[in-house]
Amino acid sequence: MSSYTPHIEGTHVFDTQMSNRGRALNKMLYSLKDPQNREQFSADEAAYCDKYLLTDEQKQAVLDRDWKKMTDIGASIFYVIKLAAIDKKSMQDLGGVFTGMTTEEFKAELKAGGRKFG
Amino acid sequence: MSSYTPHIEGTHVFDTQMSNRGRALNKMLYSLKDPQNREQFSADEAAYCDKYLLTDEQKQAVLDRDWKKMTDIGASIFYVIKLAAIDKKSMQDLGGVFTGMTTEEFKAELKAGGRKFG
Amino acid sequence: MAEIIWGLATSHVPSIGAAMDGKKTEDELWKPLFDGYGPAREWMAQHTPDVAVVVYNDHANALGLEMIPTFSIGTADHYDVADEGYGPRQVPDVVGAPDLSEHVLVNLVDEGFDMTVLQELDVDHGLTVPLSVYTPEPGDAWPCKVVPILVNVLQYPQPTAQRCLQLGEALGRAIRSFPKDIKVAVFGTGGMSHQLSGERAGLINQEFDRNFLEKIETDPQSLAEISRADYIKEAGSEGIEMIMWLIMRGALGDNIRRIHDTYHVPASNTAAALALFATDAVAEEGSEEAAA
Amino acid sequence: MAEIIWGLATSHVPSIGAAMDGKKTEDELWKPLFDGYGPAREWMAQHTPDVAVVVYNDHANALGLEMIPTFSIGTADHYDVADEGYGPRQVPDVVGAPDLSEHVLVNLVDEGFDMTVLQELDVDHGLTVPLSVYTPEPGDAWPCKVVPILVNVLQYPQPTAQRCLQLGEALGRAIRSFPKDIKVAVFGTGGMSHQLSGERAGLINQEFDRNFLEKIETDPQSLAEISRADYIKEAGSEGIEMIMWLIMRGALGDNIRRIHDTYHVPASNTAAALALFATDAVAEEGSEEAAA
Ligand SMILES: [Fe+3]
Ligand SMILES: [Fe+3]
Repeated sequence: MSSYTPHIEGTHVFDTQMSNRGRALNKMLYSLKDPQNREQFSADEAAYCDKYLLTDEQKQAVLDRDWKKMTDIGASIFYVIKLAAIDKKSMQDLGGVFTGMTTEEFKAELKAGGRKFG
Repeated sequence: MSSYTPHIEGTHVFDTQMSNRGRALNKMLYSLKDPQNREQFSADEAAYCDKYLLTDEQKQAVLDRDWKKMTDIGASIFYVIKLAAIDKKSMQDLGGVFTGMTTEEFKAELKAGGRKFG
Repeated sequence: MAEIIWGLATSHVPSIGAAMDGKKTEDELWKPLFDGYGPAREWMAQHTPDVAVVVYNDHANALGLEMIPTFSIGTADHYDVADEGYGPRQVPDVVGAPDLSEHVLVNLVDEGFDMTVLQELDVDHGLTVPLSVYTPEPGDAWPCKVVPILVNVLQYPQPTAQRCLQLGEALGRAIRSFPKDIKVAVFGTGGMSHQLSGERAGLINQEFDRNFLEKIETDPQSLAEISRADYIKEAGSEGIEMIMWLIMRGALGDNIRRIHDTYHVPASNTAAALALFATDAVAEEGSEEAAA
Repeated sequence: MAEIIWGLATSHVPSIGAAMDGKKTEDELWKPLFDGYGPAREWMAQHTPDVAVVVYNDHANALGLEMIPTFSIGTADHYDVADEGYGPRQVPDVVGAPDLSEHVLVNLVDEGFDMTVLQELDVDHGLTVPLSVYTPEPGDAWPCKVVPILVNVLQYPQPTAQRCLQLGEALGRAIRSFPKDIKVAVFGTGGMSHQLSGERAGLINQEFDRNFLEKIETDPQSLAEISRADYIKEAGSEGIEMIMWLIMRGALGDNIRRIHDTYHVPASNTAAALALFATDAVAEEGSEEAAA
């Protein structure tokens, strides 16, 4: 019996299908580890997305900083973080977005011992 | 018992040590799979070698087309072939060089059933 | 469920592709080799797979030396033909089978094979020449989809021959558990004896090759027990490619029969061979199963 | 022969490094965590290894998604510190131990582990934060050489926990057979429970973590039997990193003793822990061996 990607409510499980789907987007985000690329991106985000052949949906999610959308359409969270870094957003800021809380609310839940499920 | 790289007379066994040693050289040779790089290389071979940070020994072997030397100092034969392609040299031309024969002599030995050892 | 219908062992020397691309297959030097392919090609044309799993190695066309995986598998839906220094071969791009790739990947990792996943891959002569051996005139498209499986044969330590045979056995189990009714062929490529550089360049060991060609059918375990050092010593530094045939062989299972083989020296600097095996999923011609 | 003297399990959250780099270790939020490191750091400072084998994962800083190896090993003599988007951490570059890397590589491949060889590698927080946990003030150079071993924990299918434990056992055998009298420490990094994206972001499962922290010493086999799906479900999509602790644990052997541990919530979005184990190569303080 093989163990295909498990489906767990409220959890992204990044697999080869997601990776294929998010290919151009992840490649663009990965490129932001290079400081020159970060400058180029910031100078003209749309043109930079076009250079990496992003689909319209991928590009719009980037321009809108729609963090949830990006992870829904195949961006790996570790790639998304590179864009958050440019915006000086913390992991707690993103956590707030993903869970529909303010950053402060999200931080408070972590400080209180983290969020519990199941 | 581990099986470290075997030493077999008259044979290169390309391993991680050779790979480390030939790193810049192999990287330069690998780049020649790109047609634009092939043009750049042909336009100024020495400058191209410098761009890839080749050691003096590596660079000299490339400029001299010292095929044997290249394979002795860490170039993988599959990387060397990319340079031979630029020179329109065949695998039999290189075989002649490695064995101290003319290309025709080397081809004749292959046609006669190949070279026998041991 | 999917079934494996045949396995093809074949050399993948670039010059075999070049001879076909340059219409030299009738030349004195090449004719014996291509004549030898004939009966296998005819049989395969009667037994066409939906997907070919092609076990091969890259030759510095897609993978640099920064990162050398022992075993890798392509999961893409499309593979471009690599430019190997002369511009890409004028053959169709390769269409992937990502669903089978994923199924095989998950099963192999579950069984403890530490695969590297390639989401992008330009395929070189190691893959396209065997496809041409199968289908010399593909027209606009190859007749089947492809799952590429790549093996490190370039940098020591290569996987052991035993590990290759084991990977093949697991690959066979994985393919056969794929829940779609498709027919799969498995290609084992590379070899036979050859050495490209060093003073032993031009080495051909017909005795070793002939034994390998026989035992790959009848006693693959004996070939799996040959050490890497002995492959290199007997078959040449590049002849060790033959370990990839063992992956194909492992996938076919115990009950196979030889449809055809051929052996030829030289193709470029190497001894070249082809060996075609049908599995028990294919009825023997004239047998009751065939009539059924 | 080489010996393994201790194993350190530790989270590798970037913010732990950032807290040290930014001199915030006395801040209310961070003090409990760093206070918890104290006793382990003191003990390790008394028992210094020549080489650290650091098991970690890259976080999109060295490996793109084009090529995802299950297990890889660095064989270089030098590893630069990666720029993770803010410029590289201001810590020393990492000096490799290519002789031990090669020895381990050959032994692992001989045993049927299908390693990917990394000749070049920029190391990210996954490796440098654990080095900082060991040595907060390295000055101009880290106190030991490093062999990096990388694990795919980012893309499904990750290796099974069982396979990780087996790799660790083979790694232990490989290190101990290295024919030089050196002392080696093994780092297992990552964890504990956390999930970065999705509606379950912020997940912490203290019960799962506490059990893991205990069993990693006393019953690693029970942790090896947990499925990937259960790691993700119980410990979060990024909590599955904990499988890397099992590689360290496997390398230590059967006779170990716990020197110290600490558990803290939260470090950034994760539960963080440290657990330090001495092997039987290190005499117990006050024991006869120690006096000898
Ligand atoms: Fe080949
Ligand atoms: Fe991590």
